[in-house]
Formats: sequence, C-alpha cells, structure tokens
Amino acid sequence: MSPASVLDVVLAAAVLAVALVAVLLPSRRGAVSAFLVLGVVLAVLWARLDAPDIALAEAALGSGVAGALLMDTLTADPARPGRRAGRTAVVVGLLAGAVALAALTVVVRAVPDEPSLLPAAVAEEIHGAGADHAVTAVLLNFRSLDTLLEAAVLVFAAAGAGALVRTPVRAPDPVPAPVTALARVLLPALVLLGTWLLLAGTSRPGGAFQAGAMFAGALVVAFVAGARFAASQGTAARAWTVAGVLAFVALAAGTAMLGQGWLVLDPRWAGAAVLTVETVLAVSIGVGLAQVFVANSEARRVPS
Amino acid sequence: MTRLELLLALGCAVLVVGLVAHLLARDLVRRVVALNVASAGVMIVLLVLATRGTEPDPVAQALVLTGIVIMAAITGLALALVRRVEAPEDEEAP
Amino acid sequence: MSALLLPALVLGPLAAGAVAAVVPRERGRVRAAVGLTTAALTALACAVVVGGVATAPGHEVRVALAGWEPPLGIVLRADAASAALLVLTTLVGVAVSVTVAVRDDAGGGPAFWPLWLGLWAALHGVYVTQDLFNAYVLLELVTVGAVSLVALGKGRSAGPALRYLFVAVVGSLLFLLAIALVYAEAGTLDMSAAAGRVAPGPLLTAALALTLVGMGAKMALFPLHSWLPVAHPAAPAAVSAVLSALVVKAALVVLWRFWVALAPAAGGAAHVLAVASGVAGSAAVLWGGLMALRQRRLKRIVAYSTVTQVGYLALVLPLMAPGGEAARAAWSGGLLLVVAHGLAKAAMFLAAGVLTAAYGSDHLEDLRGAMRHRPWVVAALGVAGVSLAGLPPTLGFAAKWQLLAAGVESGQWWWVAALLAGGLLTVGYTAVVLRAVSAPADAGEQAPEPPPAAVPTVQAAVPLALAVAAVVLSVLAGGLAGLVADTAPRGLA
Amino acid sequence: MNPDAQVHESVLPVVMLLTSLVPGLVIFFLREDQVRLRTTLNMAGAVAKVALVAVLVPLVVAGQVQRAAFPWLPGVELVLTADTFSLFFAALSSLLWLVTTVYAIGYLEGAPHRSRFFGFFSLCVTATVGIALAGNLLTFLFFYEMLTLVTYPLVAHRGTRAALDGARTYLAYTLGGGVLVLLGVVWLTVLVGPVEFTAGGAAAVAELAAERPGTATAIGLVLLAGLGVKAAIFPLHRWLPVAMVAPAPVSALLHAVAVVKAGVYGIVRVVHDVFGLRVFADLGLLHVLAVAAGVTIVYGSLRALTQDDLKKRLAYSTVSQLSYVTLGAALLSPVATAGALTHIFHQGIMKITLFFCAGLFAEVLGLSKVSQLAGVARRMPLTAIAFTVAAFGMIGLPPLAGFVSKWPLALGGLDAGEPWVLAVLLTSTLLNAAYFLPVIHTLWVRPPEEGARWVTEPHRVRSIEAPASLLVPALITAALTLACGVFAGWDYSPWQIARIIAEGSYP
Repeated sequence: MSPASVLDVVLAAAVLAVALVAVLLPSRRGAVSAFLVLGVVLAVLWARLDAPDIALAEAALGSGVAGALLMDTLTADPARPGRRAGRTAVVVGLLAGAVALAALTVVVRAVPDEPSLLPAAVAEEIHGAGADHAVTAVLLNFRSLDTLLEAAVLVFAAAGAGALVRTPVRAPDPVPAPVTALARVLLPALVLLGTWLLLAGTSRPGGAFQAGAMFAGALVVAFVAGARFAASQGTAARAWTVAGVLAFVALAAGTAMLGQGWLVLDPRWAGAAVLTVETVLAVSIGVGLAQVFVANSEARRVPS
Repeated sequence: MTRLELLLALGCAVLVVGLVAHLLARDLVRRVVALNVASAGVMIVLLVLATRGTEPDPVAQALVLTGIVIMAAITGLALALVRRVEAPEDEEAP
Repeated sequence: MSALLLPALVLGPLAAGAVAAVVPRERGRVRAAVGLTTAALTALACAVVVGGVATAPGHEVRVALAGWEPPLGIVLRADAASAALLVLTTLVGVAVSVTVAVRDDAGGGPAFWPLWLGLWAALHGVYVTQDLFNAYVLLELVTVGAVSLVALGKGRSAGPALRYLFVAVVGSLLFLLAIALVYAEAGTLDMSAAAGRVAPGPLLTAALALTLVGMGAKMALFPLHSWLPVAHPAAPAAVSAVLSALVVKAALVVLWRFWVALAPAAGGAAHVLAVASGVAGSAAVLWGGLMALRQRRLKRIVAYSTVTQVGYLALVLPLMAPGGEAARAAWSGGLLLVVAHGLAKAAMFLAAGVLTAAYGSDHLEDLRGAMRHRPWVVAALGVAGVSLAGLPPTLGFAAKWQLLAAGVESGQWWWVAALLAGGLLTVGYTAVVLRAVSAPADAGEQAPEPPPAAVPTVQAAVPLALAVAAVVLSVLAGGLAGLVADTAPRGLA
Repeated sequence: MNPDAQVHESVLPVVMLLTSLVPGLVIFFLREDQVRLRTTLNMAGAVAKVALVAVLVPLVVAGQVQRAAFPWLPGVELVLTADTFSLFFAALSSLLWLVTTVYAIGYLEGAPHRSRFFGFFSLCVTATVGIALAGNLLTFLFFYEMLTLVTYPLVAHRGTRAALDGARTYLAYTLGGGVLVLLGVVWLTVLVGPVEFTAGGAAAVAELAAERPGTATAIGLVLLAGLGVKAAIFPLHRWLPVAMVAPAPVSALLHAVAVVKAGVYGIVRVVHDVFGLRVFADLGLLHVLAVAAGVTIVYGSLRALTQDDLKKRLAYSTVSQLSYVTLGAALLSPVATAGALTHIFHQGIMKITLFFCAGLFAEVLGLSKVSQLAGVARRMPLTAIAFTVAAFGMIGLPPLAGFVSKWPLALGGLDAGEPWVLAVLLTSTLLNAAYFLPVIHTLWVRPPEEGARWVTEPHRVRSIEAPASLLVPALITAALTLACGVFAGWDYSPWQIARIIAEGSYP
C-alpha cells in the first residue's frame, strides 16, 4: 500500500486527539460532546477509507443515536462530579496501556498487505444474490445469520432496557414551542431520508441499519416533541420491535421447509426477499432503538 | 511508514486509550463513553484491513456495520443500567 | 433430519423469545406457556441433533447457511463437543424453565422469558458456529441477555449487572481485535479454514493472547474474576443458575474452539500462553476455594465455587498441549467437567433459591434447620457438592479422572496438584454449608430455628433432579468421553 | 486369588450390591413412622446378602470366579469380581451388617431421622461390599471414596457440636487420604493401564517396578499413605478416636465392618495383588510398611491404657489391632499372610462385640466410662460375659478367635526372618492385657460404686437384662468369637479360607 500521505497523518492525529479528549475530560458533558465530535471525525476517516456505508451508519447510529442517548443521560443529571482513580491505579493503567500499545504496534506491522479471500468471492457470487451493492449482499445474503442475530441483539437490548422501566412512560410535558416546530420539519425529512437509504441500499451505500437509525431518529424527535405514540411501550411497539427478527426467521424457516436449506435465497426472488426483509428490519430497528431511548429517558424519572 | 501501518496503529492506539480510560474512570457515563472509544478503535482496524485490495473489502465493511449496531444496542442497555444505578434508593425497591 | 434441525436450535428459541417479548407483561402465564413449550420443543430438537452427531460418520452434523460455503458463508457444525454442551444446556434449560414457570419470581418476573429464550438461542449458536465473527455476534447476544437477566434481581442488582456488562464488552472487544488479526492473516473468518492459512508469528500470538484474556474476562478467570461473585448472586435464583452453569461456558467454548483450531499453528508462543492459562487456572482454583470457605452467604459460596471451577477449565489448555493420549484425555475430561459443573452448579443455585425463598435470606446463620425442613434441597446441595469435588459416583469424578490422567500422562505435576487441592477445598466449603444447615441441636445460645415459608414442591424437587442427573450421567460418561475423544484436538507443535 | 480359577461372567456380584443399594435408596423416601416397612426392607436386604454369600462360597472355593465388568471411560472398566479374598471380606461385612442392623433397629427405636440413618447405613454397606468385590484399583477407589461420603452423615448423625466436629475431622482425614489413593491409582493406570487384582501381583506392575523402580516406589508410597489413613496407621489415625462420637452401631461399622477394614483390605490388595509381595519387598516398601505397622501396634496399645472413656479405649485398641493385619500383610511368609487375613475377620467379630457391649452399657445404664463400670456384671451378666469373651479374644487367649490369628503372625515373623515382630507382638499382648483386664476386673470383681444411679434406682422388671435386639447381636458375635477359635480346623472356617487365599500370594 502507498506510504502515508500528509492527509492520513493529519486525520489520524485528529482521531487520536479527539479520542483522548473524549476520555480525558473530567465532566460528563465534556466527554459526551467530545465523543460526538469523534463520531464526525471518524465519519471523515471512513469516507477516506472507501467505506461510505460505515460513514452513513456512523453518522446515523454511532454518533446519532448513541449521542442522543448520552445527551439524554446528561440532561437527566448533569452535575455528577467524577471521582478520581487512585494514583497507583493510574500509573499501573498507563503503564499497562503503554506496553499493550507497543506490543500491538509491533503486531500490526506484520499484517500482510494483500487482500483477503473474500472480496473476490463476493464479486464472483454477487449476481443473483438479491442486491447489487456488495455490502448489502454480504449482510442480507452471504452472512445473513450475522444480520439476523445482530437484529436480535437490538431486540433483546430493548427488552432488557424495557424491563428496567418500572413506571409507565409519559411523553415530556409541556413541550416548548420551538421543539414542536423543529419536530414538524425534522420528522418528515428523517422518514424520507430513511426510506431513500433503504431503497438505495440494494445498489448503493445505505440499507436497513442506516434507514432504521433514521426512523429511530424520527421517533425520538417525535417523543421529545411530546407525541404520545412515540412514547408507547405497548404491545404494538413491542410487536414492531421484534417484527424484523420474526420476519427474518420466517424467511429462514420458509426456505428450509421449501427444501432449499436455511436462508438459501433463490436468485429468482432473492431481490424481493432482500428488500422485504430490509424494510421490516428497518422499521424494527427504528422502533427498537427508539424503545431503548424511551426506556432511558423514563428511567431517570422519579415517580410522583 | 505505510498508510496501512499508520492507520492500523491508530486503531490500536484508540482501542488502548479507550480501554485504559474505561478501566480508570469512575464515573459510569464516562466509562460508557470510553468503551465506545475503544470499540471505535477496533472498527478502525477492521476497516483499514478492508482497504488492502484494489476494491474495498465488502465483508470487512459489513462486519463493522454489524459491530456498530451492536455497540449502539449495548450502549443503550448500559445507559439504562447507569440510570438505574444512579436512581434514588426508593425507586430501586420493587 | 439433524442437519435440518441444527439451525432451528438457534432460530427457534430466538423467535420464541421475540414472541414472548410481544406478550404483555401482565400476561405472565402466557409468557410462561410460550417458554415451556419452547423448552419442550428445544429439548426434542436437541435430542435429534445429539443423536445425529452420535450416529453420523465422523461424529459431526454440518450446515452451510444460506447455501454458501466458507470462506463466503457461515457454517454451523455440531460435533461431539457441541453434543455434550447441548445435553447440558437442555437439562439445565428445562430445569430452569420449569422452576420459573411454577412461580416466576424465581426468574425475576415475566420479563425473564424473552430474555432467557434469547439467551438460550445464543448459547446454542455459540456451541455450533464455525465462524469467528458469528461467534462474536452470538457472544454479544449472550451478554445482552445475561446482563438484562441479572438486572431483574431484587434489590440493587443494576450495579452488578452494569459491572458485568462492562467486563463482558471489554472481553468482546479484545476478541474482536483477535478476529481482525486472524482475518488479516488468513483472509477468512471460518475457523477450520483459517487454521490452514496461519503461520507462527506476532499476529497469531497476539490473536491467541487477546482471545485468552478476552474470554478469560468473560468467564471470570483469575485474576479477571472479581465481577462474578458480585454479579451472579445479585441475579434471581434461576438466572444465577443459568449464568454459572451455561453463560460462563459460552466464553469457554469460544476460547477452546479458537485454541483448538489455531494454537497448534502458533509454535512456542502457544506453549507459553498455555502455561499462563494453567497458572491463572491454578491460582483460580486455590483463591476461589479459599474465598468460598470464608463466605457466610450461600450464594456467594456457590459463586466463588464457579471461580474455582473456571480455573479447572483453564487447566485444560496446558493439559492438552502435549497432544496424543494426554490431549484426548484432557479434551474429554474438560468437556465432561463442563457438563458436570453445569449440572452441579445449576442444582446448587436453584437449591439456594429455594432456601432463600423459604427463609428470606441466604445467610448461613439463617438457614439453620434447613436439613430438617428441606431435606431434599439440602440433599441436592450435598450431591452437587460431591460432583463438584470430583468424587464418585458422579460425573465430576469421571471428569477429574480424565484430567488427572492427562496431567500424569504428560508429567505436568503442577496442574495435577492444583486439581487435587481444588477437590479438597470443594469438599471443605460444601461441608461448611451442610454443617450450617444442620444446626447443632445443642447450641443453646442460638435462637430457635426459623420456620420456613412454603415453596412449590416442583421448585424444591428440580435441584435434586439435576444433582441426581449428575450421578446418573456418570454411567454414560464412557460413551460421551469416547465420542469426544474420537474427535480430540491435536497437541501444540 | 487362585490363579487356576475359571472366570464366569455373572450378574451375581451386581446383585450383591443391589441387595443393600435398593433398600437403602427406598428407605430415604420413607416417612419416619413407617417403622415396619423400613425394618422389613433392612432385614430383607441383610438376609439376602448373607444368603448370596452362602451360595457363592462353595462355588468360589471350588475355583470359580464370578465377574461382572462395565466399560466406564475409554480404556478403563469398572470390574466386580467374586474371588476368594473378596468373598472373604464380603462375608465378614454381610454377616456383621446383619447383626448390626438388628442392633441398630433396637438402638435407635424412637430416635429421630431414622430413615436418613438407615438409608446411609445401607449405602455404607453397599460401598463396603463394593470395595470387597472390586476387581481392579479403579473400582476399589470408586467405592472407597463412596464409603467416606456415606459414612460422614452417620458420624454426624446426632447433630451435636461434638458430632459435627468429629465428622469434620473424619472427613478431612479420609478425604485427604482419598486424594492420595486417587493420585496413586491414576498414576499407575496411566503408566501400565487398568490393573486387575491378580494373585501374586500384576505382571505389568512388576515390569514397571523393574524398569522404573523409582516411579514404582513413589506410586507404592502414595497408595500406602492414602490407604494408611483409613487403616489408621500412626500418625494418620487421629480421626478414629474422634469419630467415636457416632452412635454405637455406627462405631461398630467404622471399627469392625466398613471403614478401617476398607483401609487394611486395600493395603493387602495393593501389596499382594497389585505389586506382589516380592516386588514390594524388592522396592524396599515392605519394610517401611512393617515398621509403620509395628510402631502403630505399640502406640495404639499405649494410648488405650490411659483412656477412661470405654469407647475411646476401644478406639485406640482398634488402631493397634488393625496394624496386626498390616504387619502380617507386610511379612514375606505364607503363615503371616494367612494370619493377617484371618485377623481381618476375627478382629471384626471381636471388636463389634466390644462396641455392642459398650453401647449396651451406655444405653441401659447410661455408663460410658471404665471407672463407672464397677460391679456392672451383677446387673448385666450376659453383656459382661460377651464383653469378657471378646476382650480375652483380643488379648489372644486360646481357644478364642484372637489366638488363631495372632499365633500365625508371630510364627510368620520368625519365618520371614524378622524376629523383632515377635517382640512387638509380645509387648502388644501384654499391653492388651493391661488395658482389657482392668475393665474385666472392674466389671466382675469391684463392688458397685456407692450411689451410682443404676444401683439406687429400682430395677425395672424385665425378663432379661436388656432389650433383646441389642443383647442378642452381642451374644451372637461373642459366640462367633469362640466358634472361630474352636472350629478353626473346619473347611470353611475363616482360618482355612485365609490359608487358601494366602497361598495365592506365593506363586
């Protein structure tokens, strides 16, 4: 590979610097803000690394949703001064870190500069995989089990966070007028953007997860703006949360029963299957992430 | 130093920074942030590995996509737990 | 048939968990019904798959998902080791499901069901996946389920749950880096394919070390164990049973699979790491045993006992190293120990749950008289303790025999000494518990024995059933060990 | 042990185990008040076991060996064999189990937790018979450890602090020993494969001893040290006097039928049937064992002298008497071997009589100290007679059982060229007399203490001096003590059988 350009060095330095700031700032607010900045810097790095999907996902999920969750934590209780670790612990920790870093630096120098087996294999098989975009084909066909299980992680994280909620959820009340106004603009924009990402995902960067993150964003905005439906933790919301996983499992079981084998997609209808699963998955991810958010924002509230 | 080595080292550095901070921090939210930083470090390593050929490696990118979503879900759960830990005593009792 | 059912072992409970999550929390009976039905079907499917493994040529059942072979696709493969784990998981899973279905406060309420079923699915996945990254995703699913379940505990269980989450995620990140390093060198994520495409060097050494540390943290290997005695007792009784019996094993299985596939290619570095694992394991055996002896709360004793047992399991790596007969014995002994420990530990935690429910506390002082009022629960504790200590006539004895044979065979006397000492410590803390529950009748200074509260008979019977299973299965130890030994791993180069 | 024996695959050894295992498991589930059912089960199992032994003895003496084997782990089998030696020990334990069961039913009448007690009681005998029938070291170990576990609840049965402390000491010692036995068995099995007990020693072990004498010596030492705990060899004997807090029938089991016998039986099996006497002697271990046994004999007797507690005195006596067996097993002489084997049987019936009597004194009159027994023979003449017979037997007076086993031991010592053995036996006999004769004197000659409760309280009118279920077993075993001495020449007497067994050790 080419030697490192100045841009690479600058970008690397920026990432490292922001990461250090994010972990060094003593206040929660500072740490969280720096982390959000890290998300932006990383998105640039991802773009530089020819990974537009990741850049989108990072923007939407990594810093978008995670950031929103963190921000919400802050607003809940901003004044919590961090205690300091003991001096010995700090020294030991820093030393161990330095040793580990030195060792890892040696290790990564041994990484061979040649592509893995997989890009060629993907390129060979992508026709009939149901998506022209390679990343989508990997996610929804070649390694669909990973994707199914990842959706399951989200479902059960939402269930786990939901189980921590011990009082009924209410939307914030009253809502300041500017928030409502902003919501009216943001809501349709986010839904549209999500839908576009979803549809585009089969042939271009984008897909269920990025779209789901947009939908989640929309729901969170609606929640903050006081919309009752967004605060719901009822059966319908839970049903939407799990719909993606269930649809995926149904597809898997269906293909198995048809005699093709688990998750084996026939090229004739692979495209339709992929798009269908992606759509349900995107909605599920949206609702699921929103559920985690709602569970969080509620959990701090002392019951009256 | 090649770009590959530089960026791989960057990923490792971010990982180590995140882990050390996670272990040393006492504030729970900061520990969650540090964990996310560490996770970003691993993602950098994977994505840098994906750039080794002429075409970007879609599998490695898919892995990172999956990893990011999982990390978001875990962050959500972690923060819900942080809330619960920091909740007033009376709320904890069922 | 078994190949058809193999993916169902993962996807079935997963879907059932999702369905249970939709059922309103107020409808606890419905959730329990979903859970019990799933448990029964899962047990059936497990039996078919295990039967398939036993009869299949080469003792393996293999499915390439989505029709894609490695390196592109993900392969699920059940071998003899998977079969052993599936047997354990089925027994413990059914026991736990029945316990919670009878009265759901044993599991922390109706929220238990979706999380438990999801966890169950993930465990099955971990046992059978051949793909490194898939193993990572499954481990995260295990973590999410297990942590959420811990948080269902009474009192302040969120803190221990969060601590557990942190450790588990750090472990996963280290493992993910290890995966990246293997991928960087081998260009594939399939474990067996990667095995042929790696060579000794810093990449492989680092990958093995990172996996050892990462999985060590997840399974509470000394000195990364301190979260376990906090998190496991904080959980509801049925959850503690699942955590100690099964969840700890998920990380262990990943470590073993990774090790068996890749360590032989790593040369001398693998030997050094194996010794490190042995040292940590020995220290865990002694430290965990001594700490267990000092505890005055039943659940803490059982939790420290898990620290000890994880130590035994860490000894398997150095014991396998010389290859040949030793590797065969160590591998089959390790797997027998996983099953024996799982059954015993589930029995102990469920028994502890019954006693806690009956006496309102798990302080040994409060359990005086349990021997008289709850003899079957105490018997479960006793028999389980005997199996843990590796004494006949239990499965634990068969396991310990194999491990000792491996150690003697290869002249690794240090590990032999640790194994023997650990057995004595186990008897020690089991005896402390038994002594406490059989309160001296002549102890005039103590208050009279507290009358226990009523506990459903089924809940009280389940621990004994599990403990008896540890005795009965010892008859089948030979078959299991033979099956496992046929596919024993190579030693290190 | 007979090398020419024909081996028959048979279920009989398994049935022998089941006759006590099944009743034991069922009894656990009985309610406390189901006395009749429990008694029936107990007695049926005990009688069936004795009957089975009676059926097997002629077969085995005629040279048939009944064998049952089960694959366990790859390359390792669990083997049950009814050969002459195993049947010898099995006969002892089944016979004494039968009388002890009768005794225990009477002893525990109305006491709490009887289902638990008799459940473990039956498991204890199952384990002992398993030890007797074990055909290889692994099987021996299997039941040896099981015996420890099922005896623990019996020792702790009373649930008092003293009982729990005693049980803890018992467990610590025996499991510590068990760990060593485990290590030795694994070690040997790994090196030479599973070793079946073979008269005169296993060929594979002899090869090992020739090629790697150091390793073989180490294995032998580890095994001896482990077995030495239950065989109560000094200084590993400390648990035995402490464990006498157990109820009297349990003490009888510990001292006569099960635990200590398992230890010496194991030593004989290891020395004679695993290594072989000559191999063991060549390794230099025979001397070590003989000296340890000699020291223990004298030490136990000396300690017994000073005990006022009757059961404690008997316990130290056991320590001493057991090492007679060990000593005989460690002498390179067929006479000594036969004497040692005979003493396994004879010491059992004599010591159980003594414990039965001690239990009778305690139960009927509430007396547990030697000094309290003055004149008790007037009140309990039959018990006193039984005690006296057994005590004389222990001292080794002819024509009682003790003489039949001690005399060949002394001869064997000379035969083996170890004259110091004679000195040890003489000293011990004098000491035996010194601690038993005062008890007998106290019982029969000394006048009752003024104001002892049993003197002042009115004698409850009874046809005999004590409940029959307690007295009759003691009388039976006392009669056996006499019979084994008088009829030592009979074909099926313990002495004759022991001689047959002993021949096998000298191929």
